[in-house]
Amino acid sequence: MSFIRKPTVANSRLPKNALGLTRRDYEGGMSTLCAGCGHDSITAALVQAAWELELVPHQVVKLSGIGCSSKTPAYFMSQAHGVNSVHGRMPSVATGAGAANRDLVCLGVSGDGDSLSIGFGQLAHAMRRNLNMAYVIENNGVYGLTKGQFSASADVGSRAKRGETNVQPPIDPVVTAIALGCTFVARSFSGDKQQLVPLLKAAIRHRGFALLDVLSPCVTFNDHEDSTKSYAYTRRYYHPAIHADFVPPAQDIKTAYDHGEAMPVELHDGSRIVLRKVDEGFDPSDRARTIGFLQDAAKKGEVVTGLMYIQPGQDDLHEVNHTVPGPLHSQPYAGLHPGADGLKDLQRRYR
Amino acid sequence: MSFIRKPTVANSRLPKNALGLTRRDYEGGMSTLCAGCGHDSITAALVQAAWELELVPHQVVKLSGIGCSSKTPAYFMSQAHGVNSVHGRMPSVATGAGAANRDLVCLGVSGDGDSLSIGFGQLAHAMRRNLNMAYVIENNGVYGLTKGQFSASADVGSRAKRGETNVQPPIDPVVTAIALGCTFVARSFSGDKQQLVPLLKAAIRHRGFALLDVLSPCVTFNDHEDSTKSYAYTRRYYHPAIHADFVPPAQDIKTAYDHGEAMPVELHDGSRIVLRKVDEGFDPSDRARTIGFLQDAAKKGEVVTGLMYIQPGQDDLHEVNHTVPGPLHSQPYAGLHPGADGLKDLQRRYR
Amino acid sequence: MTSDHGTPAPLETAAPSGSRVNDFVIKIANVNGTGSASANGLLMKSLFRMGIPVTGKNFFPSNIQGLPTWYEIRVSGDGYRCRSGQVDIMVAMNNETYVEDLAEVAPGGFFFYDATWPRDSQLSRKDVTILGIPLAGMCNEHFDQARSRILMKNVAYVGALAALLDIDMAIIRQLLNETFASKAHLVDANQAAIDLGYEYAQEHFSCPLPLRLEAMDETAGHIMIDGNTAAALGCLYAGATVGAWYPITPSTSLMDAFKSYCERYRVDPESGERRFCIVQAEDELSAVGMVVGAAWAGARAFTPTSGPGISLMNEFIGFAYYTEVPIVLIDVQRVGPSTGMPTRTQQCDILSCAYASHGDTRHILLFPADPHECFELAVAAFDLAERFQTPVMMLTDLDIGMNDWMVPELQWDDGYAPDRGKVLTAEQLAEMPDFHRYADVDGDGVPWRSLPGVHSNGAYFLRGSGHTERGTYTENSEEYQRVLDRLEHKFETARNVLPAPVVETSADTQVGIISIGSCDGAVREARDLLAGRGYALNYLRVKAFPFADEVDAFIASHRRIFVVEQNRDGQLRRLLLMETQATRQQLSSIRHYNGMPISARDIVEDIGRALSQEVAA
Amino acid sequence: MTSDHGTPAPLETAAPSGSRVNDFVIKIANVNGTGSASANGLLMKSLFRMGIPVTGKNFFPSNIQGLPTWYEIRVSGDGYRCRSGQVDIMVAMNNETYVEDLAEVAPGGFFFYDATWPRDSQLSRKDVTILGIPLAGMCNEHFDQARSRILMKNVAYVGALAALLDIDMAIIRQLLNETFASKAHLVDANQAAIDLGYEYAQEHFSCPLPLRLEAMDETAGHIMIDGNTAAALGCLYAGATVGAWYPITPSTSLMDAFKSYCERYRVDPESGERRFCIVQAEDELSAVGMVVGAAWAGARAFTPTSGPGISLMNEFIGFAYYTEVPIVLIDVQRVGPSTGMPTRTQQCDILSCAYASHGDTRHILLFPADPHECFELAVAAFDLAERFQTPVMMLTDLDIGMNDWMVPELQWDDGYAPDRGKVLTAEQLAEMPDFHRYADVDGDGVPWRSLPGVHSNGAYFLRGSGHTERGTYTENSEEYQRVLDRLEHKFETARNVLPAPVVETSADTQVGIISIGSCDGAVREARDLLAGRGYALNYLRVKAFPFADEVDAFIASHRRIFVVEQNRDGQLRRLLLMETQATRQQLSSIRHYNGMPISARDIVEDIGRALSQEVAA
Ligand SMILES: Cc1ncc(C[n+]2csc(CCOP(=O)(O)OP(=O)(O)O)c2C)c(N)n1
Ligand SMILES: Cc1ncc(C[n+]2csc(CCOP(=O)(O)OP(=O)(O)O)c2C)c(N)n1
Ligand code: SF4
Ligand code: SF4
Ligand SMILES: [Mg+2]
Ligand SMILES: [Mg+2]
Repeated sequence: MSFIRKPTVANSRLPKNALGLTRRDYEGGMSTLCAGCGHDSITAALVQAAWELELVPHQVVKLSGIGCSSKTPAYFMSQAHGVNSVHGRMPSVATGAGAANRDLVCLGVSGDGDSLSIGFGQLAHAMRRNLNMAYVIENNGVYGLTKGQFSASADVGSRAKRGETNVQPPIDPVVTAIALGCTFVARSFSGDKQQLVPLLKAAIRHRGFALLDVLSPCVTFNDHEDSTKSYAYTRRYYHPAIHADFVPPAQDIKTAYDHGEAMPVELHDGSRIVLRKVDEGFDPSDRARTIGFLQDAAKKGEVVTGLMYIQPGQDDLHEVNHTVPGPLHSQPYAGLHPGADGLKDLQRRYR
Repeated sequence: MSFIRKPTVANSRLPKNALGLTRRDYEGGMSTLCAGCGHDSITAALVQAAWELELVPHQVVKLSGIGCSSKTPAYFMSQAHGVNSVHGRMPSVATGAGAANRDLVCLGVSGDGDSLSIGFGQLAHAMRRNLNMAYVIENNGVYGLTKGQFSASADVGSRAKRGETNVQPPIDPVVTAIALGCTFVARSFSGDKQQLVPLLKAAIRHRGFALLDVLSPCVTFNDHEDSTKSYAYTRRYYHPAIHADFVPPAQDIKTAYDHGEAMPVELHDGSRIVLRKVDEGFDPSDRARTIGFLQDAAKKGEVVTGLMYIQPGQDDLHEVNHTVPGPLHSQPYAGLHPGADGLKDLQRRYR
Repeated sequence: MTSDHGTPAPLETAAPSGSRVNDFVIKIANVNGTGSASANGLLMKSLFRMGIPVTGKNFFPSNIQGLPTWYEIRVSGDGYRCRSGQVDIMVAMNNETYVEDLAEVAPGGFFFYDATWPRDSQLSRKDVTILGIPLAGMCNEHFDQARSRILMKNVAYVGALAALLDIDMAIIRQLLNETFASKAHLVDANQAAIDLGYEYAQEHFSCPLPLRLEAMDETAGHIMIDGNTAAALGCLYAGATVGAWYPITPSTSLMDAFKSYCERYRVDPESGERRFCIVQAEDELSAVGMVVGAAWAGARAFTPTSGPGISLMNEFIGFAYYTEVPIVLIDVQRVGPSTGMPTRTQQCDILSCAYASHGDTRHILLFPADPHECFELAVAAFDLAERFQTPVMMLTDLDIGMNDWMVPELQWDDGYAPDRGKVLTAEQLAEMPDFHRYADVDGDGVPWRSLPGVHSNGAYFLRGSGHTERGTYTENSEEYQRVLDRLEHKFETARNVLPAPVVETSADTQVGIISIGSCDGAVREARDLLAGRGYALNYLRVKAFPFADEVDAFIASHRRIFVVEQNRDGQLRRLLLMETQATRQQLSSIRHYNGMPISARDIVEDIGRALSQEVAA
Repeated sequence: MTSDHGTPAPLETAAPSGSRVNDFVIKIANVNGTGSASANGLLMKSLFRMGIPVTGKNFFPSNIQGLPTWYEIRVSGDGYRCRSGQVDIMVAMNNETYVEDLAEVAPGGFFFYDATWPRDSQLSRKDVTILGIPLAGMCNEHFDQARSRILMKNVAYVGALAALLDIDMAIIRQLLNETFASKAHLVDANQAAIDLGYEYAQEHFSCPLPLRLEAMDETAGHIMIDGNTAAALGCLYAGATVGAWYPITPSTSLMDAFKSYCERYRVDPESGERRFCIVQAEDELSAVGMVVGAAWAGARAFTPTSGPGISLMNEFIGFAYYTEVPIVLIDVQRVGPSTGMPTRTQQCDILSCAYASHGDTRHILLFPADPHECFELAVAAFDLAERFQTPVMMLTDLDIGMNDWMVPELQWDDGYAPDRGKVLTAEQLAEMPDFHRYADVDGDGVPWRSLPGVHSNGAYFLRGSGHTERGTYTENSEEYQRVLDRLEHKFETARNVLPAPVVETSADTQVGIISIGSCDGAVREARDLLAGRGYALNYLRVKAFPFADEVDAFIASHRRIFVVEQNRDGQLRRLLLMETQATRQQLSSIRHYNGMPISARDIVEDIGRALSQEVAA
């Protein structure tokens, strides 16, 4: 076989991370989304988070389903492998990839339609398996790519661009995830990079399933008045309940937090998430209270954000399975079967 | 066409309900389930409830998916139409039947595998639409018909007959239903007919989606020691949190309840569910607290039963849609289209 | 003269082909999300109103905003409805695609662009006349809101074309009045934009161009409509009351149209009560499940979808086949496999629909060729589904479904009553204590059915597992086989009751064409062109599967048959090989599957070559 | 003498057929959930150990306990493996089915029942010898626990048959020792039950019967194994490390076997670390999605399923085809359509697998005929999937998958190394800054692939939407078509590399049989029987799709071909019509689809009639 070589351009002047990579090395193809689409801001936050975490690009796999949101993995980390699965079935593909190679950093990006309508069953079961992945829902309350029908996350009373008003109760991915026993559940907003980047880093580092519901307005079909998923509405009712900062293993918390009562949560690799409550009526380790807190807020139409629930140390799919370290495809073939003698031997019982 | 007549036998001596029907008129074909299977007790309770509610058999539709549990609609009300849908997709068939004919009394019977594994997405969305139906999960923690694999409701630490122990957190249909906004959520036990029959009656009369999770031991594959879904375990950790009685419109509560603090909940047709708390730390109108209550109980391994949550008066699918009364197929055809003139007329804009 | 914009173009030199009236192609290159759709609609409608046959084809990206999009209008006095395969006038509004757009223009054609910005010198082509108009410039001067500047730029080129092609300005005015009926200010704004373009063109170019229009009377009794809207009207007139769906391009607009017509004609003015129920499902498995439930309960129910949806519906399709529930599916085909190209057209689901689902299953398929047939066959689909108690799938495609076609006005016979098939009434059931749901009482393979809620004698258990003629569960070989064999018998009964194929055996020849659906226009034009070359070909277009006897008759009477279809694997040809007497030698395959609607050229070349070789040999 | 149990039966009169050695059928009628399986296994194994070829077929209900179940053992010294189509000895342990069971016995046969309860007089049949033994009675006397009374009743009839048929008691003893190795008390209990039956028979009947056994040496080098276990071993030896599944009869035991073999051979004794990962998915859509993800990530991955699962997997199968991910599916076919009869056998998914998914898709299929081929072809499936980067489906059926077949011992060549196909190493990728995932660099239509986590130069985007040879998104007609055409080319490349058909053209005749999978045994016996009647037929059994050239060659050289298959619609025949030069006239269809495994008789009658008519005509 033979392929054509193409020169690669190095951009020397930009700041580099420990791997010697610049932010640009974490970028991807040109976005084809609408100008102002919330999804593009999340893409930018992902680039930032990956660069700061010093992820080795080709160790990362980006997975998505179908939708405007699901297109975004093509717009960051072009040096990472990616999958645009079929609509709503990305969790199963991620499960398979994760099962085959536990060393991969598994990053899922999906939409509210892809995850809560057609994909709800698979999402729930991936959580149940505590698959080791970060799963971002770019939540805009509509099906963008098919031109603005309500999705399962549309709020009661929200009006569609075509005029009709939604009357069905929404599926709140955060409440549902907590109820389903997901071990890391957070909500954020595409417009709040300060909050989003550290949450993304924590989600990626959390061992187990990390769900991150990110409100991400659809400027074309759901950013008008009477929409509860517009930029205006989200900013207006925005309510950060808790600050979460991600601190890598090396760094010392003291230096990071001189003041304010900080609750550090230690992750499997020694890194920590440092939480600082804004809201007292709230405890990210108490499922039921958090659900109550969220449902009360929802009644007031508030958009509560932050790290809503975390339970580190729960076995993930491979810890449960006691899988050998490393990718399964690199297991020596000889160790996978007992050979000709073994075959002769085991057939005795069939005689 | 021509069909052969077959004489019908009347059983005169048995007690009759207002329709002049005996319990036997609500029975069905002979069960082919294992002797002692919990499902058969639920079938008996369904016969009792239907007879007491004086349901007109042919106004009832029985729907199920695939599984031992899903076979049971063949074992009661042989004068009612039934559907054995494909595995896990009964909620959509029920939605269609309900959409077509709002007069039908829609009764779903399914299993934990059918509802929480393959069928979880459809179940969640049927709840979201507040489809007017009673949905019974005959929950035994395993796939009975395929010989005992763990289902999504298997508890952590429960041991399978073949030896392996479940480590994945279960999907608790009650907690999940409450989190998803289901308007009637209850749990019971196949072995407690006293509790089960009134709950079934209330579920059937509730307008909207009523989920009834009924623990129903699988004597063949999940009734051994170290199973948390066995008769022994369930009886041992059985914890009725609240009594619910169903009172038809006519009857007066006073007479029904001379003593004990009773909280009547009025349903759309004037009938009531009368609740009497056993457990103080509990309020069936507070979602979050109930979830907390259930999760604490779950930690202790308790099996909490009763009417866990109810929210009457929420619009069902047809109230939302403002559908005309009666079956849609009985709408006069003339009212469905503007005729030849209308067609001429409406085509002007295509010129 | 130079081909810089401004000075009149020496049309003689650059347009060797000379003058052509009512027979050319205009293609507008634009950026999606800029509202070019309404401008293009205005342009096409005005030609249609001038009595000149037109077709418009929209080539848009699977994205919402900012990518290249094209609209192709074929003007054909002879009434040809397919793509001609060449572009005579390119209206280039997207400088991203200037180069490819210019390359596409046929020699002697015209390239018309927005000259507000200096044009890239690479653009010049000797054999193409290049006309520049500073559209953006003019609109920016004249309008002040950003949005209207973008929109009006598009309206302005319509004005320019009006001058260049000699479009009746009164008609344009009239259309603006109708479109913006209530909003007078919009009428004025649009008219202003029209005038800007019109006057500039009149001033700077020698109008009209040698390619021009002349009013005719060829569109009377016709309408311009897309297939999804027509199919939706079919569902409305068929009396479908339950629609379940999950959005998917290119079928989405079908349910949108059905919904708006229902809201117009089926809502009680006083009570506001609705005589329909449309459910947006969470996915296609659920959508088809709802249709099964609704149809079983007695309502006429349907779901529109596209390829991926059909794949997801497979299990339920087999269930409905075996349990004999009359469901209607409409597959607006798009380019496969998998997600494929959602905004491009193909006929690639023929095989997967014919045998959808595991086990021994075969299904009734209907193949409309244009929006007019979408209407007729949609109505037929419900009658056939209920008459034969089985799934009926209507296969259209993106080209039919989403493009505007000129078709004869839709007709309706008020004498029509839905054929509900063999449904037992309460009275009949009362007389029938021993109802057999799955028995062949009439010898035609079609059993009688009962609806829930009607009578307890009609109660039976609908099950996808093995069942007897009574509908009871069985694992008995004979009981199982009796029902399965009847299903095959039923399918045979349907064969010659389905919409008949369209046969044109005028010519006395042994050579013919068999085709399907949206290929029709291209095949018709190809036959004329081939006739011109001395090759007369007969023609059969299948309208339904299973194939009627006429199809076998046609095959039997032709030595050689070209099977024209829009997919890679020759799916119609495969189906013919399996289900008719045709031999491989007889059937040559002409396949076009790049996502663009097939044109006469795609056919003529291949057939011409094949036949000339025959002669040679 | 009377045929009441007790007094010896006058075998001459009732058994006109006279004595037959090693050539008859024993059928045991029982109730499921009573542990008859182990007794039947014991019986069959002992015959096998006597060196006599046997096959056992289990006919069980789709329920867990209390319904009728049958086990049929064919003893065939000539080594025929299919059902003979008649029953010579009926062991009737289920009084619910006495009547039909008696009716099934061939004239001159024996009906052996539990005479603990007085027998219904209707049972007597002049041409059948009826033997009664009070099995339950004896066991109730001898054993005290309720459960062991039920179990031992079954073991006891094995003892009785040992006497009646002359089974080597030493072998039975030996088998009991092996089975209950550690639990001596069980050995004794079972032996006691054996003796009860044995002695009673010896006492009351003139043993052995004219239908009896004689030791031979025809089973050396063979094993008795079911196809699901053999296929699981194939997956183990192929080095599959990820298995995803959702339980469904009759495929469930395949993953059970794979799991237990992995636990035996792939768990590190010290660390307990496991060199495999099996995931029980929530449904089949998820199971196949996991396999796609795992295969894309580089592991050999598979999912076993049955018809309904295939229907649900349709969308992902098309995705894997178009994105070129090497996945392996094993479809253990059962009776369709829909849920059908889950515990009965058919070959009814051939067409739906060949063209699974919407759009232009075609897939590689493998058709094993017995457990031995399940092992071989399972290994081949993974090599082919990776070599051609496409889904490979192995189609077995319930008969092969769940019944015990006598087949040659499985062989393994330690020289085997998995063929991973064109996978680029980190080193190769380092040299390759411009990797094209979907380009045909070698001219065979098979592109090179890269695995995630290996090298950033190998990074590409796997997408089911239109893509270029580089894997980038496209809506461009030419770029799209280039990839689609290469896929067709790749499929052609595979054609003659797949497992070759089995061809037996011994006879010098123009008449032949083409068949598939588990029909093989019946076809072989049918050929012998027909030869006996003077009809010699050649034979070709397809082992893979797309069909190799040999298939066309066979078709070309035969005037008339009978296509034998187990489905209603003649799916193999349809596939041959589409994919070979065969004409309809050439291919006569022999279809058996009532859920019971096909027998030679089902074939001989039809072919015999057809050929005699030929002669007549
Ligand atoms: C099986 C299938 N059904 C339907 C579609 C059409 N479709 C594409 S994207 C989409 C919804 C996407 O919504 P969401 O996940 O919220 O993404 P967004 O565009 O809003 O970011 C749908 C219905 C499809 N591609 N595949
Ligand atoms: C599509 C499909 N997949 C798998 C099966 C096999 N199957 C039948 S029932 C069943 C599980 C039933 O479990 P549950 O719903 O809990 O019912 P139970 O038997 O425990 O009462 C499965 C996996 C099927 N029938 N269809
Ligand atoms: S349609 Fe909405 S979601 Fe899609 S790209 Fe545009 S703004 Fe974003
Ligand atoms: S297997 Fe279990 S669930 Fe099924 S019938 Fe028997 S006891 Fe009931
Ligand atoms: Mg969305
Ligand atoms: Mg269960």
